[in-house]
Amino acid sequence: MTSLGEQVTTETPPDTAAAVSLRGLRKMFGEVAAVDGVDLDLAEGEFFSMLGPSGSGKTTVLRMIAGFEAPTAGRILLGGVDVTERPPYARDVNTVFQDYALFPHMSVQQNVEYGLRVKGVDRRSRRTRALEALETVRLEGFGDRRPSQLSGGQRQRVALARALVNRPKLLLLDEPLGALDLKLRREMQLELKALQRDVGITFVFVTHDQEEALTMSDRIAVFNGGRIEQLAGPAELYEHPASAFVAGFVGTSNLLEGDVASAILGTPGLFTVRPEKIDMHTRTADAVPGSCTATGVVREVVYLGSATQTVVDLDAGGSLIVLQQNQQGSVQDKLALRGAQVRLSWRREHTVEIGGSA
Amino acid sequence: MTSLGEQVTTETPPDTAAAVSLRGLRKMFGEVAAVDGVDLDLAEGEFFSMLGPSGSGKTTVLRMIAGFEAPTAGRILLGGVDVTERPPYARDVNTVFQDYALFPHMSVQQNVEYGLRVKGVDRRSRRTRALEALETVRLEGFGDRRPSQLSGGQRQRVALARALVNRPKLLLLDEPLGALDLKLRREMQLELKALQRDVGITFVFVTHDQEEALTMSDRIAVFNGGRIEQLAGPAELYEHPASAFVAGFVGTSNLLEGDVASAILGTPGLFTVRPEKIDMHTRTADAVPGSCTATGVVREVVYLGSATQTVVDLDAGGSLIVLQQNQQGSVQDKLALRGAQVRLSWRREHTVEIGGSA
Amino acid sequence: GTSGGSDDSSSDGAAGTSGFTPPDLKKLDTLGAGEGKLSVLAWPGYAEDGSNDPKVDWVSSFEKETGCQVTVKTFGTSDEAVSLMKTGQYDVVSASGDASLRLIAGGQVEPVNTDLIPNYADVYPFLKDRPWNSVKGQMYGVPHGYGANLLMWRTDKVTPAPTSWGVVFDANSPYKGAVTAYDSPIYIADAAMYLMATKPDLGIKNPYALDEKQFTATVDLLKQQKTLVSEYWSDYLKEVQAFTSGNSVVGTTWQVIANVATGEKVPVQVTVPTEGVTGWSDTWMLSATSKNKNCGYLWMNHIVSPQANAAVAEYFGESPANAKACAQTADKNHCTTFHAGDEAYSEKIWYWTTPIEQCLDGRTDVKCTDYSRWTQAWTQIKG
Amino acid sequence: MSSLHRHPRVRLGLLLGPPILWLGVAYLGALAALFVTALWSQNSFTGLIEREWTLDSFRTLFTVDVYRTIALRTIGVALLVTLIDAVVAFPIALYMSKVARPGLRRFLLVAVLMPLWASYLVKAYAWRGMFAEGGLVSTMFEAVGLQSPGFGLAATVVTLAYLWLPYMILPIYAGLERLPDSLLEASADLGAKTTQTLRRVIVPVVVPAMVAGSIFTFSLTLGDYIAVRIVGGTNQLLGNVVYDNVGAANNLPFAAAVATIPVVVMLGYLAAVRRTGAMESL
Amino acid sequence: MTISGPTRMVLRILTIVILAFIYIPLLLVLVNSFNVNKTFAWPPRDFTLEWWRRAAESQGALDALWVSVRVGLVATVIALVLGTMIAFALQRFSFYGRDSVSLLVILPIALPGIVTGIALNNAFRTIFGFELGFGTIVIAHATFCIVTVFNNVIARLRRTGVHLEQASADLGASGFTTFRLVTFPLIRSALLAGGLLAFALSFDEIIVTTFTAGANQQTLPIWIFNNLFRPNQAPIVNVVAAALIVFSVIPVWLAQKLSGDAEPLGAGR
Ligand SMILES: Nc1ncnc2c1ncn2[C@@H]1O[C@H](COP(=O)(O)OP(=O)(O)OP(=O)(O)O)[C@@H](O)[C@H]1O
Ligand SMILES: Nc1ncnc2c1ncn2[C@@H]1O[C@H](COP(=O)(O)OP(=O)(O)OP(=O)(O)O)[C@@H](O)[C@H]1O
Ligand SMILES: [Mg+2]
Ligand SMILES: [Mg+2]
Repeated sequence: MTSLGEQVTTETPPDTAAAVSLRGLRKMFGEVAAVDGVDLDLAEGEFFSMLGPSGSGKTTVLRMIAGFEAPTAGRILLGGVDVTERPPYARDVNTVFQDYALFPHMSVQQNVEYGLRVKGVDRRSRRTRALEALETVRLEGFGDRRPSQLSGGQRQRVALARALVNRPKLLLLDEPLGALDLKLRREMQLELKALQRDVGITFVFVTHDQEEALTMSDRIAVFNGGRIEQLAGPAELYEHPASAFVAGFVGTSNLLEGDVASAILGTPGLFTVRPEKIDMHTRTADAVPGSCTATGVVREVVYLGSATQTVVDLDAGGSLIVLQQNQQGSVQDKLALRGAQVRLSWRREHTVEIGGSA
Repeated sequence: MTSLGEQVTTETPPDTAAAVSLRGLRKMFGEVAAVDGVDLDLAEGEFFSMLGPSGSGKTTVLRMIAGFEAPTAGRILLGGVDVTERPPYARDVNTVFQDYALFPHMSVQQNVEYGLRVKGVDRRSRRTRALEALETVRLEGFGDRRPSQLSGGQRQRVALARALVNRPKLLLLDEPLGALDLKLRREMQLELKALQRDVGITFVFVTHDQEEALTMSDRIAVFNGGRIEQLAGPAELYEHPASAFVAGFVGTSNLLEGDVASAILGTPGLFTVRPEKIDMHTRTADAVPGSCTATGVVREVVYLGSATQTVVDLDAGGSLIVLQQNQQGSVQDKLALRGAQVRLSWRREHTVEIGGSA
Repeated sequence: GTSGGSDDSSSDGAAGTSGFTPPDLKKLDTLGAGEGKLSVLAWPGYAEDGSNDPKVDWVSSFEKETGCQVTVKTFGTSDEAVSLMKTGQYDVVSASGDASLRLIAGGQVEPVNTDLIPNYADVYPFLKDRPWNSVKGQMYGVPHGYGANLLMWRTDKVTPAPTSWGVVFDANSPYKGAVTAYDSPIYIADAAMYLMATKPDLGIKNPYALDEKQFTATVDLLKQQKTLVSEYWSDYLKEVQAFTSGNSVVGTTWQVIANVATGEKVPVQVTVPTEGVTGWSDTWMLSATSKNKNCGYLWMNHIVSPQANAAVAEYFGESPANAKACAQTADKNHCTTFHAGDEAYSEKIWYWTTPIEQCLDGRTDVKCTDYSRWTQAWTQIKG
Repeated sequence: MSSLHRHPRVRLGLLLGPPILWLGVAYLGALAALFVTALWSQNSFTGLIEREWTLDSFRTLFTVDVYRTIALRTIGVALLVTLIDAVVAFPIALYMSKVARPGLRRFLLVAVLMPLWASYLVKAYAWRGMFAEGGLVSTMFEAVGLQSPGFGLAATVVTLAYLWLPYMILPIYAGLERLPDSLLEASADLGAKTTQTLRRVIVPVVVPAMVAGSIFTFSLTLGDYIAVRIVGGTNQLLGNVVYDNVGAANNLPFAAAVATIPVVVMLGYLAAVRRTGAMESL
Repeated sequence: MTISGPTRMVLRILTIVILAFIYIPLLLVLVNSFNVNKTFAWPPRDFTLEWWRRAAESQGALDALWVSVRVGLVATVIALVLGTMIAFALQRFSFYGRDSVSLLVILPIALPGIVTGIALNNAFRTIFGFELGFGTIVIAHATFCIVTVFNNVIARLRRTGVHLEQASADLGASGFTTFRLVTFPLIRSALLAGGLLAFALSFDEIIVTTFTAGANQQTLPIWIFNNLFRPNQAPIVNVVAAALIVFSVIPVWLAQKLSGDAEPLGAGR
């Protein structure tokens, strides 16, 4: 994982080396601003994710980079060259579409060869390269099948091979795993990540699944209403959300604000504590010094398999969610806690003021 | 949560009270046995899930209960009455379809009223009941819209209201949340669960998402190849999988078998340890007495936000995944562990022999 | 006696079209060599080149003899012929009496120099210089065949044998619902002819010259007749089928239809009723704008030659115009069956003529109803 | 091509230009020219058109009762034909799309399309044979002790309905094909018996398809003048009036005036149909 | 599955009845082609092969068939080109007047044939000064055939969407290459279905043809029309029609096969 350092870095890489640069990108659909001023620089070889709710403009940014949509304002640079006016086929970029967009009338082999074919690569070498690409995605021997004869995960890999065979500088992926079931999605996440590391191509990955973004990315841009709300590495994003929106969209948010914050933390303001940071004790236990503490009643206990999630209604008002790994103790004991009086505590440094730099 | 007790109960409820009983149910499509001998009894008011990979026969069982498909062999009893030969409209069962199957030419209100209308309920009271049902799913004021004017989550709720308004004894739901994005799916899971508790109808819920099944269900049947592989409450299923298949399908499976098992546990056989049960120490730390222990090297560290997942290659061969809640310590420290020599330990009782009764 | 209208109009041929002066067109003086091609506009069955039935062919021999390559376009009604001729694409046309005058008046056809047509000499004299093929004594074409619109009935269903058109016009006709009539505005003349005999006080002298009052009475008769009619016919297949099945048992017909029906063992008979009959007499005419006039003259000569004229007459089912044709027919009885050359029979026929504003019967004090009035009236009659 | 990429308007122009020239200029132009002649008059003897503006043709059209009668009769026949076709096409389309297995479905599709290749005239004459005395229809009627309808409007309606039937079956079939099976299951699941499902789910969903088919059946009937001559007995339709005036009387101005009736009816029908969304499912 | 057993039975019976309704007249035509009666009176007195023999010799019928086939083919090709262009314009662009264009496409089929016929006849002769002939029939037929192609292609385009074309552009294919390698193969079966219907429409058209055909071109329907008025020719018409019915199975089946996949002909409409 060569990019480990970047996970905690928020500065953008220097302009000169940028694989992609977006400058003041805007896109209007009629009166609606789908993308409302986006500036972005991606480093070579970076795994970059765009995360955000439906309609926040992620796909539109991607389509502008690929050239399917012309920006209303702003410029797009690939490797320092302005490509804003170029058609899709004149950009060294490839896309993996959410629905895969495999050509149904061609075999897997022909699909993968397509990009080379239209570029006039001779039959011999395009055959070799296509076979290589299919090997990379572990689909040797599937070349003669039709896309309709493949499972979802296999189709996804063909789409990937079809893009990779062109050895683009940049690969755009629009929710490539959205249509897969959970188990298959987890597997494909690992595969994709490994593949990116191997081939060293810059990935721009669109998703609305925060876990996916966290586990796979070097950096993540959280989109909201056509703008980037926060741009950071996964840990930074999770531990220090820049806004209530980010706190809520990335992970489970436990917000403390106004009077509740005053009562518990001593200062009014907007704070968040992640559920896994909180310890839960019986009411009578002593408060740990240097910790924040709050009392309440257990409203709900949900068994998640590897962990248990407890919702506690605070005496000071509001509620907090507590996540406890199921390492010890029986399920029954945990479920029996419902209605119990409890004391919650967490380290002061885990109270993060939203918008603050912690 | 009135059904709490059942979460840990594996005995089937007595036959007499059974909301649904399946007896030796089989369905052949040509040469293929889609459902291959299923016996099942569901209690009144139970939230029952069917979990399994694609093609394992879940939908087919559901369709036979609803009456869309005639069984090749076996009987179906609803509330003790044999309905095997009855057409769908003569069964007191309603279905929420995966694609919702809302009538495109009717308004939301008309969709919801449909069941009452065909039963000849008068205009007045069907109006009232439809409004109630829409209220239950929090869609007041949407009655005049067309299905095409709703978002995915809203459509799903209309489909639910359309089924609930008939007050069926039994509600069948075929992957109702499959098409929704993660955030919305989590919200809908909570809503569905709360709703089921309120109305007290027996739910049969099909999913291929194990987390969804674990958090929502009273009992879960894991399907594989047209048969039920295990039938149990969530905790039982997770903690004591009956087969390697179940262990792998429900949660992350850490399997120890053959020589590796002999080396670490002292006996050959097939065992599993859930990742969250494992403690990770430096190599030099003392072995805890009464624990199982194994040494190895960290191959991979993945940051998941609330937890960190570590893959350790064991010296004895094979590998184990360790899940650690991110309560303490910095992300950097954890990521820095890659390549480190570690000692893993877990309580002996958390080593579960597969197929054993723990 | 002879329902002598024809005499009147023949003697008053010029008077009948008084006030109508045709465009001043020159006829050909001398015949040159054929131009090599000829475009023919004809009734179906008048110009067969063997393409429909290899045995039916009198065009190929013409092509061989003269080197004029023939293309044939057929038309379904006289009015279609008139509109097609206006396109100027055709060199010669087989025009019935209800088309010919319009073609002459419109300048679509030119006078014909009959001296250049040797076979013209053999044409029955009573077909020459008639009001539908000549103006002021100048022939505009070559007469080629004629026939009558007879009364036909099913002998097994209609007794006694009718002798009057009354069976198809009388409101009390016992054959109500099984009467058939010809589907064309020109059929108004049949009704007028019937009124001429049965209602003399209307003063109809020529069924093609009806003033307003006479016309109204005729149209009323036809409207009343409609309640008797099972269907109007315009093609011969429909008519034979209707008589075969019995949907129609009595009505107007052509001799050829009667022949076909008899051939199919349908018990039918035809007659010329006491009131007389209408009929057609067709004339081959030459387009004024033709570029192939020599071939046109050659065609007109060929088509009234005994062999060709006999072939046409037999195939189409009418009387030939050439007296020598009767010797050439395959069926030796053909000319007898069709009363060919029988001048008395011919004189009983009121040949189709286009009704115009200037009354054809010579009256000048009233205006007569013209053909467009007849067309609109026909639509109203059928309702 | 590269410059075209940034100029969708140019591409649109290139795509739309030729067809618009063809349809918009040539076809619409021809129609416009025709209706201009309706405002001219014609010399009844020579048949030449006199280019003087006059409303005579329309005056005749509106003042003479018979034209109204014929127009109403024609519209009535067209509606009946459309109705019969919709009623007949529906069950077979339903069977093809929702009951028949794929192999049988293909076979039926071919079977339904095949009559399109048999000549119109020949089929019309075949019906003439069946409606004639002693024909199949009258034999059947007499067998049950009824008077055969013989030639007339009934025969015309049946014959035209027969001739245009494939044009109704195809869109309905396509419409049903698009109707997901799950909707039928949902209906049964909610307690609807088959007839209720038919009435409340299938019929409403196929109505736009029926309307699309009706554009064919309705307009083809409005313009027909041949079938009615073959089996219609003494009846005539608007098409006959137009044909008689242009073909027989050679009176183009009046024919054009009469032709405005079906055109106005059809445009009105299309305007009404637009709202049903049938244009989409044509 | 949800259509109940009795309903299926009713539907099956109705389908059989409707098929009988469709095929009895055609069967009658077939039988009549052997009927000795020259006006095919029913019931047949006797049977003969005479009409088939005469039809085989009928050069006119063959010529007319050939004219019809040529007209149908050329008109279909024009309709394919123009219909596809309009379908693309309407499906891939949004512009002012889109609705009017779609109305314009169906107008020639929606307006009664006799109106289209006399309008074109009038325009050809008086406005354009064309001589009526092969070309004018083709123009007229293509005009009302456009709609069938248009319907099929636009339905297909609606279903396939633009993603595949974008994928192609993304992989470096220019507009024309994309059309050749991706778009055309995808709409091919829709073109086939639309083209077949267009051809059938043209092949049996008589009303518009009557007004737009010149002296020297007889399409088969016109030939049939004319021959119904000739003594001794009417039975041959039955033969021609019967032969058409029998031989039309070939192109229809062939097209079904060629259109490949599960997409049945006409379903695109
Ligand atoms: N072609 C278009 N015409 C009009 N509006 C559009 C178009 N494409 C996108 N939009 C609008 O622009 C906004 C951004 O859309 P976009 O597809 O980029 O969102 P997204 O973040 O990709 O959402 P999702 O997660 O649902 O894919 C939305 O409000 C959408 O409705
Ligand atoms: N109508 C049918 N005809 C033939 N085979 C069928 C049919 N329906 C289902 N099958 C087969 O039966 C098996 C079980 O299918 P089923 O739809 O019940 O699976 P499932 O568990 O619901 O899968 P998924 O999660 O993909 O929905 C599969 O192998 C499937 O291919
Ligand atoms: Mg998107
Ligand atoms: Mg399923």
